[in-house]
Amino acid sequence: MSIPLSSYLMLSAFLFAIGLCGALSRKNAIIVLIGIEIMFNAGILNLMAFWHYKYITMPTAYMFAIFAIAIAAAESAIALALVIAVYRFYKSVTLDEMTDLKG
Amino acid sequence: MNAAFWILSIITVLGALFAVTLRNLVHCVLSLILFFLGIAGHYFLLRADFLGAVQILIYIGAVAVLMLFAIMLTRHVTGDEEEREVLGGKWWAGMGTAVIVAGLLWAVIRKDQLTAVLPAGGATTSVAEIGKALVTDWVVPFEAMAVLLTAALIGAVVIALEEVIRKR
Amino acid sequence: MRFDSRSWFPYNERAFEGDYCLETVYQQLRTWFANAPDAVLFWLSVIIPILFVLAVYPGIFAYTTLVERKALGRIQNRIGPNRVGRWGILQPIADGLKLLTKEDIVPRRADHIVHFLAPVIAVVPAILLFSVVPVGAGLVPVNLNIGILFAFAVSTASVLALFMGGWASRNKFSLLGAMRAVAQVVSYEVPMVLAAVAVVMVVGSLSTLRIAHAQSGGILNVTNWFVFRPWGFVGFVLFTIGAMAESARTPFDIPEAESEIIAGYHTEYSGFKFALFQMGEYLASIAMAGITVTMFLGAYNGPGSGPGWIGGLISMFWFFIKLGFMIALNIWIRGTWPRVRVDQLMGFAWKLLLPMSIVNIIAVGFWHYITIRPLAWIITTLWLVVWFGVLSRLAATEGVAPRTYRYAS
Amino acid sequence: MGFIGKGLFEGMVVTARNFVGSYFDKERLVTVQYPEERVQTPENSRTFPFLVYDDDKDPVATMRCVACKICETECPPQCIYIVMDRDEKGKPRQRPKVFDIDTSVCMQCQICVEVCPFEAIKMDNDYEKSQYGRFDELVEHLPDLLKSNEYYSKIKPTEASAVDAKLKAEKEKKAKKAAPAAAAKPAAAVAPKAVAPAPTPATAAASAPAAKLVIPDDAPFSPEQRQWLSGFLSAVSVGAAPATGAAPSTPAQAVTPPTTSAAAPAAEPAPTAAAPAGNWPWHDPGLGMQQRLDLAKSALLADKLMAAMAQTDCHACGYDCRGYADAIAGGAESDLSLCLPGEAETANMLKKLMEEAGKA
Repeated sequence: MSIPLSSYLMLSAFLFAIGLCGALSRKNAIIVLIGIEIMFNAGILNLMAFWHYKYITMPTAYMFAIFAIAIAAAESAIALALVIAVYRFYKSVTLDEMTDLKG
Repeated sequence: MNAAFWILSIITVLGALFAVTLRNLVHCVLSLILFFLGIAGHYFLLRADFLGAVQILIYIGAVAVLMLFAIMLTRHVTGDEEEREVLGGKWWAGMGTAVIVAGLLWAVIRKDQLTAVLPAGGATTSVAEIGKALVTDWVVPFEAMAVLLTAALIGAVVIALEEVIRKR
Repeated sequence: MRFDSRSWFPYNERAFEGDYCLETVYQQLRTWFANAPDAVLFWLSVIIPILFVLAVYPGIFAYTTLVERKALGRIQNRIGPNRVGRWGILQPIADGLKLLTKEDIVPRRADHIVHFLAPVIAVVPAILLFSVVPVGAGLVPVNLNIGILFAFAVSTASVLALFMGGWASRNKFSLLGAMRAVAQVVSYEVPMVLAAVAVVMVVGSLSTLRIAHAQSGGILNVTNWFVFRPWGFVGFVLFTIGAMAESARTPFDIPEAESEIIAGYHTEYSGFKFALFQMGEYLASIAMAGITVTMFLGAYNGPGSGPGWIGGLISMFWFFIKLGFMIALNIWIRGTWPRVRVDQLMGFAWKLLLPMSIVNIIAVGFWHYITIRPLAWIITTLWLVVWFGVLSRLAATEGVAPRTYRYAS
Repeated sequence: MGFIGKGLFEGMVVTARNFVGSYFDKERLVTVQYPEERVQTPENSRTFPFLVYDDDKDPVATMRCVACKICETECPPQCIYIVMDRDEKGKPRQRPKVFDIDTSVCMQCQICVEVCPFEAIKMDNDYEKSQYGRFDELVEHLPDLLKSNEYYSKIKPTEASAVDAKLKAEKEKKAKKAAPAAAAKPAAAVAPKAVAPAPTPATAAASAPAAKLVIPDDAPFSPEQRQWLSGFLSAVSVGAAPATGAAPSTPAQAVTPPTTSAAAPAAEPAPTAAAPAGNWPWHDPGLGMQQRLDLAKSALLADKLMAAMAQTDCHACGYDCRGYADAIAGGAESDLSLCLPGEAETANMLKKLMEEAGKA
C-alpha cells in the first residue's frame, strides 16, 4: 500500500549502476550489450514509476516507454548483427582485441 | 503490495547482477531474462499491464532470443568455453563510474524526499486510450518508429549478410 | 489494517453484464455467504478459478494423449491402446506411473540447474495461457484487459524452456533441436500475432471476453462467428497453422524430429522431466486450440448459450465441443501430413503466411469502411483470393519445380 | 482442377476413410491381438536352435547329439558351449554333459543345423523367449534345449519327415552292413568300395579349381602368409564346389598336382619327423577329406591318419584328433570307427590307410 516513489527511483538507479558497471568493465561484446539493455530498462522503469504516481491517466509516459522499447529492440538487433559481423572478421567477440584503429 | 515490490525488486536486482557477473554467456542471458521478468512484474504492479505484456513479448521473446542466437553463432557451438579473464582492461574505470553514478543518484533521490505513495484503486490508462494516442497525437513519432524499425531490420540483415555478398 | 478486497482485484474493463470472471465469483460468493469475512471470500474467489484450470486442463491433456494414440492407430488401421482398462481408459494413468518410476538420467556434463529448470518452465507458460481462455458465457479465470497480448507474451516464453533444455543437455542433437525450435517459434509468432490483429481490429479490444461476446448473436448464435467472415476464415487458417508450428505439432515438429535429430531438445530427458516436457507441449497446443476457438470459432457461442445458469452450462458445453474439434483436427493432421523440411518451414512462414496476414489486415480495413455488407463481402473475398493466388504462386515457384540433383543423377 | 495443397486434402480424405473404415471393416485391421490371437508362423521360420531326442521316456539317453562340437566350432558368434559327458573311468559317453546356447548372442543363422552330421540340432520357431534378466536368464541349458522329435515334426512337418526318412534309411543300411559283417568277415573288405561312391567327373572337377588357385612360387609372400593363404584358398574352393563325400584315393585323384610347396613347408624338409604340434595345415574342419589328405601327403602315417579325421577335436573317441591318430599309429588303439563326426568316410579312410601302411 505504501511504497514511496523514492523506492522505485532507488531501485532503478541501482539497476542503472549495475548495467553501467557491466557495460564498462566486461570485455565481451554481448555482455556489454546486456549492460546497455539493463540501463534501458532501468530508465523505462523510472519513467513508468513517475507515470504511475503523477500522471496515471495520461498516455504520454506510455508513449515514451513504448518508443524506448522499440528503439531498444532495434538497437539490439543492429548490435547483434554487428557482433556477428565483427566475429567473422576477428574470430572473437572480445572488445579488447579489436585494436586495429588504436594509434 | 509491499511484499510484491520487495520480492520483485530482489528478483530484478539479482537477475541484473548475475547477468553482468556470471562467466558463462548463456547463463548471463538466462539471468537477463530473469531481470526482464522482474521488470515486467514491476510494470504489472504499477498497473501498466500493456507495457508488462509488451516487455515480455519484446524483451524475452525477441531480444533475449536474438542474444542467444548471437551467442550460438559466435562461440563454440555448445557455448561451454568460458572466459578466462572476465573483466576488461579498464575495469576499475567502469566500476568507479558506476559507483559514482549510483552515489549521485542516491544522494539526489534522498535529498528530494520524493515519497509520493502508491494510490489505491482507481483508473489507469486503458489500452484503447494508448491506441488512440498512438494514431492521433503521437502519429508522427509512431510513423518515425515504423521507419526506424524497418531500417533496423534491413540494416541488420545487410550487416549480417555482408560476407555472403562479398563472396559473390 | 482492514483487508479490502477491492484493491486486490485486477483493474478490468467491464466486459458486459453477467460476467462471471474472478470478481464476479467473489460477488456470487458474497450473495451466498453474506456474513463471511472479506478475506476468506476473496481467496476463495481466487482459488476456485485456479483449481478449475489446474484440474480440468491437465485432465484434458491426459485423455488427449489417449485419444491421439487411439485415433492415430485407427488412421493407420491399428486398434491403439486397449489393454489398461476397457478401451484403454486407464492408459494415461499407467503412462504417468511408468514415467514417475523411471530413472531420472542427467548427463554428467550437463548444466544441472538449467537442465532441471527447463521442464518446469515448459509447463508454466502453458498453464498460464489458460487463465485468459473463456470457457463459458462470461466465465474466464482472469478477465485481463490485455488478454490476447498476454497470451502471446506467455506463449513466447515457452521457447525459453526448449532452448534451456536443449542447451543444458550438452548434446548436439538437443542443441540442434533447440535452435530449430527457437527459429521456428520466433518465425511463426509473427503471422500468428498479425492474424490475431485482424480480430482485435474488428472487436476493438484485447480482452478475450469482449472478443467472445462480439461473436454472439446472429442466427442460432452461429452466424456471427468470425470464421464465417472472409477475413476471419483466412485469419483462422493462418492462426491454426501458426499455433501448430508454435506448439511443434506434427507437420512442423522438426524441433523434435525423431528421424533426424533423435528427439531434439528432450533427447536427454527421461522419467518425469520428460513427462513435464510432453505435458507442456500438449497443454500449449490445447491452450492454442482454446485461443483459436475464442478468436475465430465463436468461443462459447452456440445454440442456446447465454448468461445465467442454463445458458452458462450450455455455453461451456459448446466451448468444450469446439475445443475437442480443434484437438481432433490437430490429431487428424498429425496422422496425415508429413513433416516439412527446415527451409520449407521458414519459407512458408516468411513468404506466404506473413504477407497473407498483412493482406488480411488490409481486408479488415475494407470490411470496416465498406458499410454495405454484400459489397464488403464481395470486395474482401476477391481481395483475399487474388492475393492468395499471387502469393502462393510466388512462394511455390521453388516448391513445385521438379527436383534437381546436384551430385546424383 | 488443381490448387495449392490439394494433395494434403486428398491425404486427409484417405486417413479419414481409414479411421472410419477400421471401425466397420475388420479386414482393414492389420494387427493381431497378440496374447489372445497369434499369427501362424511359416513353416520355415526360425528362432533359436534346440536339441532333438527320440524317446520321451529318457530324453537324455536318446538325444541325437554326440557332443562332437562341430556346431561349437562352426558357430559364427560362438554362442554354443559344449562339455562332453564322461563316465567314472573318463570314457566319453558320446553325449553332452553341458550344452549351453547364449540366446543373447545367437544370430539365428542356422549354421549349426547345416553342419550337424547327426540331425541332432534343429531350429525352433518359438518366439516367446522373454526373460526378466539379461544375463544368465538368456542362456539356455541342456534341459531347456531338449525337445522331442514329435515336437520337431509338429513345428516343421516337411523337414522332419525328410529327416526321419533319411535316418531310417541310414539305420537300415547300417543294420544291413552289420549283418554280413558279423556273418562273414572276409566280406568286410569289399564293403568300403560298396559304400564309397565311385569317382565321378564332378569330384575331379571339384579338385581342379583348387589346383588353379595355387599361389605361384614367385609371389611375394612370406612362408607364413603363403601357408595361411593357401589354406584359405583351398577352403574357398571347397566351399565353392562342395566335395560331397570326397572319394577315396583313386588314380584320378593321384594325378592332382602336388599342393603348393608353401602349404606344407614344415612337413617337406623333414618327412620322417612328425609335424610339430600346431603346425598341421590339414587341421581345419572346413576342408574336405581329399584336401586334408593332399595336405598331409608327404607326412608320416600318424599325420595322414589325423588328416583323415574330422578335425573337430571332439573327444568322442576319447582323444583329440592328434591323440587318436598317434594311438592308432602306435598300436595302442585298434578300433578305427571311433571318429563320430567323420562318420563312415573317416572310418573307411582310416582302414584304408592302415592297410596301405601294413602293405608297405
